[in-house]
Amino acid sequence: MEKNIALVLVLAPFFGFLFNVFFGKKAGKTLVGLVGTASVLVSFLSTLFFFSALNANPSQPVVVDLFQWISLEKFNVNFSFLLDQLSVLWLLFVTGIGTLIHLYSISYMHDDENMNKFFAYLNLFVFFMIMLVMGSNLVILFIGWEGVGLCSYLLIGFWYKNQDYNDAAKKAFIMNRIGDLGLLVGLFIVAYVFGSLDYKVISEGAYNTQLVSNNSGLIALAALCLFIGATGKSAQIPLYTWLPDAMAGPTPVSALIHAATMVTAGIFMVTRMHFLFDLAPQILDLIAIVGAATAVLAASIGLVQNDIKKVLAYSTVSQLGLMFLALGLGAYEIAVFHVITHAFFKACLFLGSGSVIHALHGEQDMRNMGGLRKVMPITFWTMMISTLAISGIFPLSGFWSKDEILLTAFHSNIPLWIVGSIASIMTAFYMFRLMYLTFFGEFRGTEEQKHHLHESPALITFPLIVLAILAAVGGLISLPGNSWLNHYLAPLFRKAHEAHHLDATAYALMAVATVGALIGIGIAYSKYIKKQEVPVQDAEMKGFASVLYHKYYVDEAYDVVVVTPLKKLSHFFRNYFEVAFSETVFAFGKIANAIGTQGKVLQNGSVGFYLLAFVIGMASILVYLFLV
Amino acid sequence: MNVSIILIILLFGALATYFAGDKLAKTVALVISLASFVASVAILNQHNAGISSDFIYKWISNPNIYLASKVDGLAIAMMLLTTALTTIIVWSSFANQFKNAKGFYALVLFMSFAMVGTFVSADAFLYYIFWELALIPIYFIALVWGNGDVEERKRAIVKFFIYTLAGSLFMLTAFIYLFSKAGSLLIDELYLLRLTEQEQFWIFGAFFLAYAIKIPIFPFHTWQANTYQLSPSVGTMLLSGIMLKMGLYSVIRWQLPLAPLAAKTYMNIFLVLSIIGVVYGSIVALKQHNLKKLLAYSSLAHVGLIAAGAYTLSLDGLRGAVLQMIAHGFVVVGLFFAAEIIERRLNTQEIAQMGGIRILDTKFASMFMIVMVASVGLPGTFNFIGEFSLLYSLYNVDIWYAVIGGTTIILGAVYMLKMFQNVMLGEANAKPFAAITLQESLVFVIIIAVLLFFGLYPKPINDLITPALQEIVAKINRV
Amino acid sequence: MENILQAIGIENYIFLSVMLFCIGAFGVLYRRNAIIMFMSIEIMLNAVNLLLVAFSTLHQDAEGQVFVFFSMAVAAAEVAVGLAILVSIFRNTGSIDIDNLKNLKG
Amino acid sequence: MNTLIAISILGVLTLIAEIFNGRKLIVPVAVVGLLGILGYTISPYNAYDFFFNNMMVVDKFSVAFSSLFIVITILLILLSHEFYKDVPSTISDFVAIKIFLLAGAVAMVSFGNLAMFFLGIEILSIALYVLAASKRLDLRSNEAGMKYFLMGCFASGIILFGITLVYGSTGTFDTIAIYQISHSTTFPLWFYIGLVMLLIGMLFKIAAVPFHFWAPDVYEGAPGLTTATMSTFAKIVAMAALFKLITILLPSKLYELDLTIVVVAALSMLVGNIMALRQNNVKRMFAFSGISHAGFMLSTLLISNNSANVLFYYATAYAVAGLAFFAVVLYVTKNKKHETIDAFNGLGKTHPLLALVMTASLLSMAGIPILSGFFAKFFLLNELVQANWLVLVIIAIIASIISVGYYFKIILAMYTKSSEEELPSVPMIYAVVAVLGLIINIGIGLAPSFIYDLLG
Repeated sequence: MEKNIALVLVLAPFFGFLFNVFFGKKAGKTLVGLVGTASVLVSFLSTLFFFSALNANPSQPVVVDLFQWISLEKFNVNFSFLLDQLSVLWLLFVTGIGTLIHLYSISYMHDDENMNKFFAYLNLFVFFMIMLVMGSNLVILFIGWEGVGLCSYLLIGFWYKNQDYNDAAKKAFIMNRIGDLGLLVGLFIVAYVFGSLDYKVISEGAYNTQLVSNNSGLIALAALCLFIGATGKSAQIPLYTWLPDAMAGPTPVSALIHAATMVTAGIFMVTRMHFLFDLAPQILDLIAIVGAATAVLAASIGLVQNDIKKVLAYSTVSQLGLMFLALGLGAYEIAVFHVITHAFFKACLFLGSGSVIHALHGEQDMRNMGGLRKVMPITFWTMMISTLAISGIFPLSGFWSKDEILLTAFHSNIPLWIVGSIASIMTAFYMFRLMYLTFFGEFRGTEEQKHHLHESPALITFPLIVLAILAAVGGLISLPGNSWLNHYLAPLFRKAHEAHHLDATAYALMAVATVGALIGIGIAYSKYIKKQEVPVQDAEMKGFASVLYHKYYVDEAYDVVVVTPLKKLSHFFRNYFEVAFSETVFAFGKIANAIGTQGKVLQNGSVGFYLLAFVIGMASILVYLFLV
Repeated sequence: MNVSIILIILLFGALATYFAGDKLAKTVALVISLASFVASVAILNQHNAGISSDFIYKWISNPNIYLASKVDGLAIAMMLLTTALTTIIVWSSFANQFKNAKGFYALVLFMSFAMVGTFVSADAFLYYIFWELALIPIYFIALVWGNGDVEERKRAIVKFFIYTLAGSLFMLTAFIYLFSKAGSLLIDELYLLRLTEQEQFWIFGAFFLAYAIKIPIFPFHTWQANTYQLSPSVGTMLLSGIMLKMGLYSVIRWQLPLAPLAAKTYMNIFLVLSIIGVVYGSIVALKQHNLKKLLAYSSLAHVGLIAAGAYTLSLDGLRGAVLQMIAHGFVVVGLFFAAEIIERRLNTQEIAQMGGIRILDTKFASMFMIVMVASVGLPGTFNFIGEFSLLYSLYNVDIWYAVIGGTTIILGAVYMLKMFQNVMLGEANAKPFAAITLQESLVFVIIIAVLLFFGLYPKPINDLITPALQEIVAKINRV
Repeated sequence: MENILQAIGIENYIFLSVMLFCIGAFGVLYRRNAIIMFMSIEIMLNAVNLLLVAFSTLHQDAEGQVFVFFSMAVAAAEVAVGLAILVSIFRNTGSIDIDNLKNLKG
Repeated sequence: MNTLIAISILGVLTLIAEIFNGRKLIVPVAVVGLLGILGYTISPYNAYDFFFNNMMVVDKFSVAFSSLFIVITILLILLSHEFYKDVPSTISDFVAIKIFLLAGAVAMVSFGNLAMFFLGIEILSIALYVLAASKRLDLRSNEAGMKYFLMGCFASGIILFGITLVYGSTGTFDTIAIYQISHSTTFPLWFYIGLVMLLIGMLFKIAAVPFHFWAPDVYEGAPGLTTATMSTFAKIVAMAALFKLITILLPSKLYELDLTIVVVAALSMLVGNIMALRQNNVKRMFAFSGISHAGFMLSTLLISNNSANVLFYYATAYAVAGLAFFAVVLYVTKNKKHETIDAFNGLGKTHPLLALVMTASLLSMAGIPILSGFFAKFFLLNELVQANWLVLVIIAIIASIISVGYYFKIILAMYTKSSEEELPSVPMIYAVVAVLGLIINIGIGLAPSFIYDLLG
């Protein structure tokens, strides 16, 4: 029974994918959208079944063992699934938000000729994401991990006629693969140390002190490698640059893949392997530092971006950084908490921005927007709620989760807290900058666009409303002092993580955070509402703003440091090494030929010379044999 | 029934194809290759039922030489690969109009015959004969039916032939030496030899020359790219899909067990060379303008990894190598077939002249895409299983081997995606691109089905090859 | 006969023959006139014949002398063929200088 | 013994046939006669007989090689029929000369006395001088004949001198007696000097380096069929005779002598193959190829087991491939002044069968398996390794690799170029000889024991 439902859970989106690939063109757009959405909904309902089962019996996670997959000398990798608290939680919001976004896409992609492909890819993505989450070992996770990367590639380059989009897709795939190599090496080390890749076996091994102390160096290395994998997928320094570019894809994709689900895979994996990371405190420190640095770096870039989706993208990177900060501090459940709230409000924001873009027929530059508040009230209000949530305004969800992270940081490391707080203030600023530029003031686009402005249809606004509600109340699942989430996740962790008590420090910090957010909002208000500023054109950008606008020139630096040398090397190999090797082989032939040519001189046709050679040959043989 | 039936089918099939005339040749060739595949499956069943398919006849009494075959799981796997791919390759060429088709298809079947023979031979002499025989047909296929400038082609193909022959002759010398020690060339008797380390070193080296050129391992690969480019696609597929595997198979079957001491002592040299090949091939592939050449260099990278796995001397490495050999066989045939399909329509191999094909034929684009992601080892495809085992075995030798060898994951994605982008994506090509035919898509469907099925369920192959490989590992570790 | 051979010594016969043989050989090497080359070859063969006879006497064995007849007959046949070829060449080129025959080379 | 007599009678009969205007019958009669003689020769296979005071010795070696020579001669005579079509008046001469050649050859492998050996070699040589110069209006043919004659006489002188020295030291021409004497008593240094001079004379006949200079020029200048005769027939006859001489006369293995042979063999292999690379004339190329094969065959002198078998197999494989090769060459270059490789252009398309035969012959000579040439090389190298001459094996391998380079020049011409001119239709007889060569070539490759075990 459980096995069958689990299979339904996994395979429903896959069948959706197959249907849309093979019959999508004939079936018509409505049916395509319906099947695509329904298949994810089925998964969501199946997840709910497991969720309730798990709530009834928290200590009994469901394991579904299918068949032996890869066999190696020391261990086998089975194709099997694990449905415990963590995976079910993840599945809930992956399939839940997935359903909403599918619904949204029905309307959003309706005019695209390849709508069936879009839904196929989206279904496939959900399928791989479920694999990633549900796998009972690291290799199944890796299937999902690479699979979602592939879908991400396909969806970013969905409009494949545009080579810039294709470049972005390629960049995403390749940067992910750099991380994947790290993950793979991490897998090998784990397999080597623990003799298995199954979570259960590894976790048991991780509590075996003998094993651990013998291999502490390797374990730290494994943790590092796994983290490298996570930096790729979850867009952390140094592999974050693909995510902003990935906004080339259709907006629902950005919402689903590049905000709510796929990019959180890194956090999922680290949480999954927390027992391993717990054994490597130095790596945890590194994670915290990288997370904090990413948070502030991305936030600072976000300050000056003019593309509405780019702002959100950098915001996502920044928020992911905060999650890693939490992970690095060992507060896994807090990171998970932030993942969930972030999924709600960021998905809402992206979908909202999609709604705006939809209304403006593809316009993404905020300098050409403005004043949309009146025309698109639902979009405006849902986005406003989410913006308040992300800025950490009481009592919306973001307030609780972000506050938890900062609180933890404050308790363990003040500089990290400061960095995190700065990132939060910046977040508040650029989010409100976004809101002001988009929805307030006068419309700055063309007359043509203005004429067509409209609120989006119900299929688009409905998911927005749902997500906005979730963004508002999502914090309830883990209120300080009485955290349902901590309680729910407790079976995962051997050492209990108690929620912070609400003491004076906590209240003080909450206050500080709120004030910080308000300061950010205030600056944005004064700049864009009071002074009615509009960001200057790209070329007029000066000073540090220009550096920020150009993302600290990181892409250019990567180009100079990695891409160009690689190209040059390839050129060099092709033009010199290949030729050299080839000529070396030919040289043997050429030498033989050259000797042959020279030899022809000896063969001069003169009998006298021939006889002379005869006599000399004979004489030398006789001399050698009888006189030497 | 013993395995000679397959050889007989293919050999007489080649003759029958020749006498069938130009019109019927391809049909006859397809029937024959299909028959050989069915026979291979029958042999497989027999093997699974525990019945031996070996044969042994005295051939030459002085010196002591047998017609002998040893059909273990490994040989059966390679035999199945050969016959299956031959069928696919013949089927894939149905749309081509070859001059003198009877000669062409006869040579294809003859080559298949020789390759099957190489895989099943248990007498070194017989093995060597088949090994060399396989070279003749491909030489003519490439030379007579090849494309590109004739002078350039001659240069490349003759180089290929002489170069590979040169390597093989050193292998022959090694066999002759072994014969002088053992008094027989039966593989089982050669396994019994106790050679000194010095002797093993030279024998290993002689084998290495032959195999490194055939596989090819860096820096012995210089014949590869040009030969692939200038051969007709059928020839390229035969070369890259099956013939390369002859070299890799021979490493596992002959080189390692016959000179285990040398293999262990000098393992690192060969690992390093193989891994350099992985990185080097990938980097060179980045800047190729010719589609088939690019695929050739990607092949260099892939087989480098396979060779590296074999040289780890571990069960994981060998198993990964065999799995990847099979997977790579299918993938590379698929890739070259995609190149062939494009060439049929656009008459070019230059990537710069392609582009925008996906808009014109999405079906083809999807299938090409699946084969491409399989070639970069996406999990869920057969290639991932092989790559995973290979890299894991490399890790067990040294983490740096795994890391550097693993760059193939990254670099492979780089050049493959770049290629795909330039070939398939972008604005529509100005030239017309006729939609892929049913016959063409069937080839892809079969290849993709194999790749996905065994990607998810490699157990049948695993169970088939593991006992044989365990035996070989035991031979390697006998000292 | 015996006494003479003993008196002179077989070594001297051998030296004489070898010298004659070498003279003949040098003649072939240095002269470019085909007729003279033929004659030089004849000197070589006759040097051998001389030696054969000497050995025949040394061993008290008639075989060697019989062999000389063979060798003379063969030499005659050879020269006959050689001269025929030479005549043919002379007809074609009007010369019997062997150095003119350098068309075939390389 | 009777073989030799029968052959001589047949030769005389052919000449007489001319008188009775039986030209048309000459070739069939000669072939049938030779077939009869072949059967007669083979029948007492295990015989070991002496005739005329040991002048002739019939043993397995002589029977096997004589049979091989007869077969080759039959094929050559078959080719003559077509080759001399333009000059029908001379056909009896040419057939008769070939039969006399055969008589000399048989004498050379079944001699029991050095006199017989000398006569045999002279019969062979003189007949070849005549054949080489037989196109008397063609200066190239004259030149070839003259060069061959001059150098051949010089070599004959050396051989004669060698025989004399052997006689001088042992007092007999009888090989058995010499063998006994050389094992029982000590004797002067002359014996060895004589033996070495004999060896050198024979090295000239098989065209081993550095006594090879005549071969390319003579092969190129001589008429096509004569070249075929010299390169296939004469070379293996001389090699067989040399082999027999060394094995029955040399009292014990001498390291220095072996080393000399190794050097000569290695040089022949290398020089022959390297020089052949840059040749544009097929006959000339084949001459150099023959030089390298002489090197290979010479190496049989170094091995102790199965050496006669190896030589016989090698000689058979080489001769068969060579004859098939020449059958095609004669056809292709029929109306051409020079036998350049261009003549083969497009043969693969116009005459696939002949091209196949040609390819098989070339691949066989290059040593590609399943063809007999591969087995020949394998057997040889195998025994060389057993005899611890690994160095020579390596050189042989390198030489083989080089050889592929020029053999492929012809294959490339046949399959990648297109012919400019129409070739006349293929004469039946050429095709028959070519196909026969191909069948034997593959046949003895598939069943090498048939030939290889003949000499026990």
